[in-house]
Amino acid sequence: MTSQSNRLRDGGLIDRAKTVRFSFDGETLTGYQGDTLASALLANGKKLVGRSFKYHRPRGILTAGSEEPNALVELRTGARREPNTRATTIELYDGLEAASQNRWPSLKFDVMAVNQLFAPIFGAGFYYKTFMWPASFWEKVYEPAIRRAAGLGRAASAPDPDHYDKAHAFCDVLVIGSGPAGLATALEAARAGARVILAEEDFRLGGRLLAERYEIDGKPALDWVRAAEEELASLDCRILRRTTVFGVYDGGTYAAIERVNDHVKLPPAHEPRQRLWKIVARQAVVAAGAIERPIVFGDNDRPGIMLAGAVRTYVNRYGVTPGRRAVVFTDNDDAFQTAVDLADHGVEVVAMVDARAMPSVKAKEIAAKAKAPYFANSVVQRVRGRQAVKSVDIAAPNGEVHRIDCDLLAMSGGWNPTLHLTTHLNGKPVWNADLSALVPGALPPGMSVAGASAGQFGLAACLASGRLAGTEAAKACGFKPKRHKAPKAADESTEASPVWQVETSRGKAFVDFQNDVTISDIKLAAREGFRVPEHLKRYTTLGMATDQGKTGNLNGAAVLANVTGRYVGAVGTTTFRPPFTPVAISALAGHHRGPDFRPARLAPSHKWAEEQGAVFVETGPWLRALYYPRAGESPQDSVNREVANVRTQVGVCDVSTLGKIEVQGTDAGVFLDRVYANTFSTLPVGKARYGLMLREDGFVMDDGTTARLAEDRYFMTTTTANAVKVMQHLEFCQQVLWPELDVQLVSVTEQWAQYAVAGPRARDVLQRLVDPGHDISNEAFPYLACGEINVCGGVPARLYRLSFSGELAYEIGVPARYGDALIRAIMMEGAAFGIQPYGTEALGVLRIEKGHPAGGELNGQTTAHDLGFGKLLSAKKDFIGRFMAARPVLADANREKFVGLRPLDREARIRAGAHLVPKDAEATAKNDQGYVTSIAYSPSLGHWLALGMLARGPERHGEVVRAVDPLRGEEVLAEVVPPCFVDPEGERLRV
Amino acid sequence: MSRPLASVSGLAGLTVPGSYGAKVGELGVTIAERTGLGIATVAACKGKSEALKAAARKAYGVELPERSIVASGRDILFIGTGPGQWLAVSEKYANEELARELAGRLQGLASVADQSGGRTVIRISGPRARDVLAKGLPIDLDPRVFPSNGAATSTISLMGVQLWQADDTPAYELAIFRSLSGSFWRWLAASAAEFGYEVKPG
Amino acid sequence: MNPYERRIASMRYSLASLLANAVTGNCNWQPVWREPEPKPAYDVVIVGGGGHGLATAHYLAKEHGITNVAVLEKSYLGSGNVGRNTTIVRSNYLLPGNLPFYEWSMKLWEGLEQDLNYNAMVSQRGVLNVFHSDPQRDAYARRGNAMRLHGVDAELLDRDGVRKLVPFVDFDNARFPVRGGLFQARGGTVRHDAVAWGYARAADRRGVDIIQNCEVTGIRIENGRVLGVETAKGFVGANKVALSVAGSSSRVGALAGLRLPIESHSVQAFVTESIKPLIDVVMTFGAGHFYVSQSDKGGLVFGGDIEGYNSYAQRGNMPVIEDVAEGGMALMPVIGRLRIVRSWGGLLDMTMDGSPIIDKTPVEGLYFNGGWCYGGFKATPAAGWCFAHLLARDEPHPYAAAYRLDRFAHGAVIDEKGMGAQPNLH
Amino acid sequence: MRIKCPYCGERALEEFTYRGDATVKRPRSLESDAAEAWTDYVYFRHNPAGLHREHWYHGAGCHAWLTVTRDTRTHEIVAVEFADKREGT
Repeated sequence: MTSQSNRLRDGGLIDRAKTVRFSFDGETLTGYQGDTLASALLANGKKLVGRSFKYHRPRGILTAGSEEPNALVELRTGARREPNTRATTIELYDGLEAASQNRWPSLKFDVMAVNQLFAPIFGAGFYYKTFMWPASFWEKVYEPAIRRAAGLGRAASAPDPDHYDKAHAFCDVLVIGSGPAGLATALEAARAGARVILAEEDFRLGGRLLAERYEIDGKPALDWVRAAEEELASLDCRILRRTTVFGVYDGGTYAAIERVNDHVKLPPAHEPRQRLWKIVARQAVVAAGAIERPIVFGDNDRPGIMLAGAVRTYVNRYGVTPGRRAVVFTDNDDAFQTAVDLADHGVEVVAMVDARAMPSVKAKEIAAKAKAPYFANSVVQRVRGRQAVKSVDIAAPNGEVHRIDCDLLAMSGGWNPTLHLTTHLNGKPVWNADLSALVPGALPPGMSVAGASAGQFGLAACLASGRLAGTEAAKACGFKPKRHKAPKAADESTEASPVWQVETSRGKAFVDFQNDVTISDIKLAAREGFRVPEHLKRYTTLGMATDQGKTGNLNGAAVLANVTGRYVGAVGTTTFRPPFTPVAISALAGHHRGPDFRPARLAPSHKWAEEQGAVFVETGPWLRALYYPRAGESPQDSVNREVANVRTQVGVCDVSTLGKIEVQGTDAGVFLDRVYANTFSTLPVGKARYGLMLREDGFVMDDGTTARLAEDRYFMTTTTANAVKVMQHLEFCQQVLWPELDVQLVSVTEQWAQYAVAGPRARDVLQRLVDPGHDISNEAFPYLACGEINVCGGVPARLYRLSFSGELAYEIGVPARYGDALIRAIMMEGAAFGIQPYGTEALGVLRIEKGHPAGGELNGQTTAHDLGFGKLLSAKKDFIGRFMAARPVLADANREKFVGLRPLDREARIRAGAHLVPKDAEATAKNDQGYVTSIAYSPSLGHWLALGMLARGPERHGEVVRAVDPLRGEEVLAEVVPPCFVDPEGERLRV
Repeated sequence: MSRPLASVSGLAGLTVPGSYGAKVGELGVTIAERTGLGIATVAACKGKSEALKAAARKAYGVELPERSIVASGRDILFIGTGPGQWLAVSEKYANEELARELAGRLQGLASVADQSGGRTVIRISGPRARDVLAKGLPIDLDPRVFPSNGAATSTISLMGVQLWQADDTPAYELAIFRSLSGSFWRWLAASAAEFGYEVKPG
Repeated sequence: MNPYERRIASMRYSLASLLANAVTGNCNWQPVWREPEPKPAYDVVIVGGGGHGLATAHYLAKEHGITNVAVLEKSYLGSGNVGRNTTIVRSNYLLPGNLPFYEWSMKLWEGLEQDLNYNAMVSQRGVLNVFHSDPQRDAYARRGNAMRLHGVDAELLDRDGVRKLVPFVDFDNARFPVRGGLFQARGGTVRHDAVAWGYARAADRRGVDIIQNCEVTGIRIENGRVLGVETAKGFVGANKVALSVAGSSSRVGALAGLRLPIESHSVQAFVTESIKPLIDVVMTFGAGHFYVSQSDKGGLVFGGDIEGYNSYAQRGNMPVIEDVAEGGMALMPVIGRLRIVRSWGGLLDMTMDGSPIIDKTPVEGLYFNGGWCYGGFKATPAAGWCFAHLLARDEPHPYAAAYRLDRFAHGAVIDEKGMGAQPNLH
Repeated sequence: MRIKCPYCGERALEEFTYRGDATVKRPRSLESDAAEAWTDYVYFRHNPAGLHREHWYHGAGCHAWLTVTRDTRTHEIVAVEFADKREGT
């Protein structure tokens, strides 16, 4: 085990009493509670952490935050493996396992690093220019090789075993970021009485204050942070730590991920791993800080080269030094603080390189304080050392080159405000020449920006802008903030004059580290005409890596500007889009996966059917019994038996899933006349009628039966599939088209458990269930009668004499709470008559034998004429779809129309989805005359039969056509017949 | 003739009394099914709103609400569910009785439909009740926004729900489609587990 | 052509040219396209420098010898949907109005790179649509058989067949278990940006002027005949004006007084971090809205339903994002811990029947190509081909003969999904 | 997006279903000369980039059909009203 050789003797916000064991590439190491994986690796002297995407260059740790492009690891193992996880954001926990990725056989020796040698060929967009011959080689040879080489980590090996949940939150003011600006904002808003949510990406509040040695009110800034945290806890402020607001959406909706249990080995029982917050905020203040820019120079990607601010974070927050001999390379004053902080911790600062032509006074002062040699108007031209920095060549203005040994190079090219969230609703950042950075432009409604995100880089400025933002946000929510004492702090010097890139540098100069985009790539792209940032990005992949260009985009724009003779602001950058940092798919799905992907609606008889061993099928949102197999039966046996039993004795089927709508009111009849193609106002009370509903474009929408229970009260049924759609349509008609009608609609789908009791003995069964006094004889209760009755000793019920099967049949409804008991009662009373339950498969066979159109035929592409329902189209009234149904193409006699199909060979089986061609014609598109919609084996007839749509079908009864099914290599000759195979006269349902 | 039919809850077999989920500190929420309630929808007839309100005032001493709140009448709660529409809930007029009662009193003024068999009503109460509901309900239940007689029709985890606040403990009652009882229960159990929950007999 | 132009035109891409340039420090590569100023007038002005507009220009020049053509692009070329889609190409359509067209597109994809001398990475990795029920299987069988009758490849797979292609799919624990799939082996993906660039380069080499940052602000019409377009760079005369601006068809069409059977809708797409090869085909989920493939770079590229409301905002909201993630997790829970790095939005012309329009307009000399719904990218080559044909010959190409504007009046709609005149349901 | 339902208050997008342009009017005539009006009603839309009056259905809430005026470029909603003027509203 390596000791923590680079851990400083003291300091840092880590708990040195709590040692944490972890492993990296199989090696066991230790760190402390409060470390990140990155700080712990640095503490252990581990500089080489990963390999880059294209050239497999050795890479270390560049940053100390979520913008990290290089230090990506595979965290955890097996089903919990998380590829491409940024070491800089992983909180160290006991037992953590991490592995480097995109290398073989080892991190230190990676064969694919040979790619670097071919860099002149592998320039930007090289693949667009080759790999074209022979054409088939792309899929077979080139692409697989490219794919294997590309990609970074590996996906998990099994389904994600963790639990995720979602939560909604509402607040007056959402504060994003808990640095000085964010805390000041939250304090002011909460003090004013606003409901505040403070979201912080880190596991500690404080932001940049955690990494610096600032003072507020004359005391260490962290004292102020602690006090602020305590005060906020006493106010109406919900603090969400480990929570990244990653997206801004319309209406003041903000999406955030809370990493509830990513800092432990396994989430505790009952707890989610992560939680997706959907926050609705009246006001939001983005106080997300700023991201430091690297400088673009030769081999600027070597492990040991780090952003200057990140070095301070490791030194001050984690008590770790990333090196022992440090060089600072900067174009601004801020980075010199790194030299001071290092020097104060006993780290030797061997050079301070200031790229500015006009160095500031401040810089010189600091250099003197840090006792470091100061190189004014100089640049780092070259870095030596492959897997770690060994020395740098510093080019002075007089042309002299100083080679200085070092193991750490802290660089800073200035800071970019973290303004990503301000652009998610299409806001465009604007160039600020004073800051040499993009700052937020037009903001979404309700959003403001504070602190470094707004380009306020000094501490005092951050605090002031936070206070203002908090006050203004509270005011916007109607609160009246009082004045509070302002915290006192100094503004450190942030003077900067960006150099962007070192012109004289040698070696590859990286702009986008992760995707290996260099200055040469950008130059090549520009030479080839890709001069718009979007083109540049798409051609070179600049900014397309996991960090989405957080450290590289603006540098890329600067290089492009340089090449094309423009200034950076004129070039601009590509659009930032959600998410701000990568978000796990599991977290966005939450509860809705596996069996909970969608809720399942269970019919009232479900439990009973389970007890009978029913096999269930997903029917839209419902689970329905498909068939009820008996021991030793095949599914087909079971269905055959169920069908035969209905035809010869009696069966029962749960039809509760049909949509059921009560249509009430004095105009209910008129209303139905307008929504149905046929007429309902003339339907007598106590009768039901088949109804056909069209869409306004004239095609069939849905069908069902509607019963008139009273003068002003109808009971409509819809197909299971269309129940919701029909209700919505009816309410549109009621509220928007004909608000003058007195009609009330209410869905009662859930209220009624409804069973079809069908077969010659159906009446015998029902007779034993209905209460005395109800005459259900054929005379008193004929086909299509309906009525409100009582069953089983006073249970209110509705009885409808309807038949989908073509047999003597009833549908009986009771309040759903009695549904379970009623199916049991029906089975018990029906036992004497041979009753058996039948499922949706038998239901389908029965209806196909009778030629009733259903889902396969009501496919949204058929018209009433197509289905043989032309007679139903009333000519006496307007109704939805009437006019458009009369258009020439819809009424064309040559259209495909509804037919039955009977195989000539009685053993043959027609397949649903087969197409119909004339008997002797070739099976080609030209001869395609229709298709098979539904098929069934008819136990009643002893052979397969089918329904289909055939051009001019009804004129062709008796003709033989071919049902071709090239997909399954089958062809069946079939006779075209009317679409009703059993009891075409309908005698059996009227007995 | 058959034996009388037994009423079976949509949650049958699921609501087993006991304590579940995390055991940390105080109990998060208490969950109980409410059975035997009369539930009916009431929709005003065209042009009869005022007459209907007068009739409700007379019959039940209640001002039918014109927004989504609960109004307590004599033995019946009227919950505003939409313009001219209410959900009526009653213990006294149990099950199908309520619709009969209302249809009788409001004849010609409102359309009444029995829903007592088709809804499962669950009471969720306790200190973490809002936190549990927040995992599914896209509505702010904070007392500053949501009145103590507040009600809402919305969705939880892709399932329709009618919710009203029952008291300030706080306790909320939720009516869901009976067919979705099982799926709703799976969501509720998963969401409440983090806080610890107790299932009480209905 | 001046010498500079000739040098560009002679630049052929090959391994040899790549090596030769590598040796000379890659300093001799020439711009992929010129940046000309508009001429006063052209035979044809194409409005819209997206995939379709550039393909139209290419085929006008190559197939019909019409090279006095300008493509006017409001922003940078390829800035519309050609650079914002999920890169899927396929011809697994159902209806006779669509099938020959999309199959022709597939054939053009298959020869695209050799035609353009540009590697757009046409990758025929296969497109798999899984189904979850018998009715869904029957609908796919109807579709697959229609494809076969049109000479298009299609296979109906059972569960085991699906398992062989995508073993990581959730077969055991799903709310809607996978029961099989319809597979088109010739379908796949194409590097979307490269399509725009390849067509632009090819059209440019034949003399077409591609003019970026040149928004069309007006369409000049006299006596019912188009005369040209007003642009950010002045008036440009034209014998024929071709609108190819799907996503903004209504907006641009309105400049000529057109009212269209089209709504603009936003659709979101997503990409994850790069990972080692996981998914080798393009796959769609049949019980929700989710389609996915893995890019050559290693990211899973996926998308779902449109947002559902008229929008020109090119972005979306949380409900669709959650819906898409739920679909992904339901289909293949092994991707749960992968992270989305970017989401973006595109604008779709959603027509009233879900199928496109390539037709003349009531204005003489004004031609329209739009209404592509979800199908615009995969249609790029054929749309360019057929639109060029219409422009050159003034009669519809047989493959696009059904894409008429008057089909709505007559009822000859091409409604693959049977959803009727409700754009957000197609 | 959040829509302020006149009955339920401000609610999340997922509670609503979109239908489309609310300015089209269903023709009354069934005569053949109304063909163009019907085609226009069923199929043709202005589809403006800017303010759009459109129908939304609060299906997961009060079941009211709403007329929403919304900017299709920014999704900003400037007005919401009941699609009908029923009493009690």
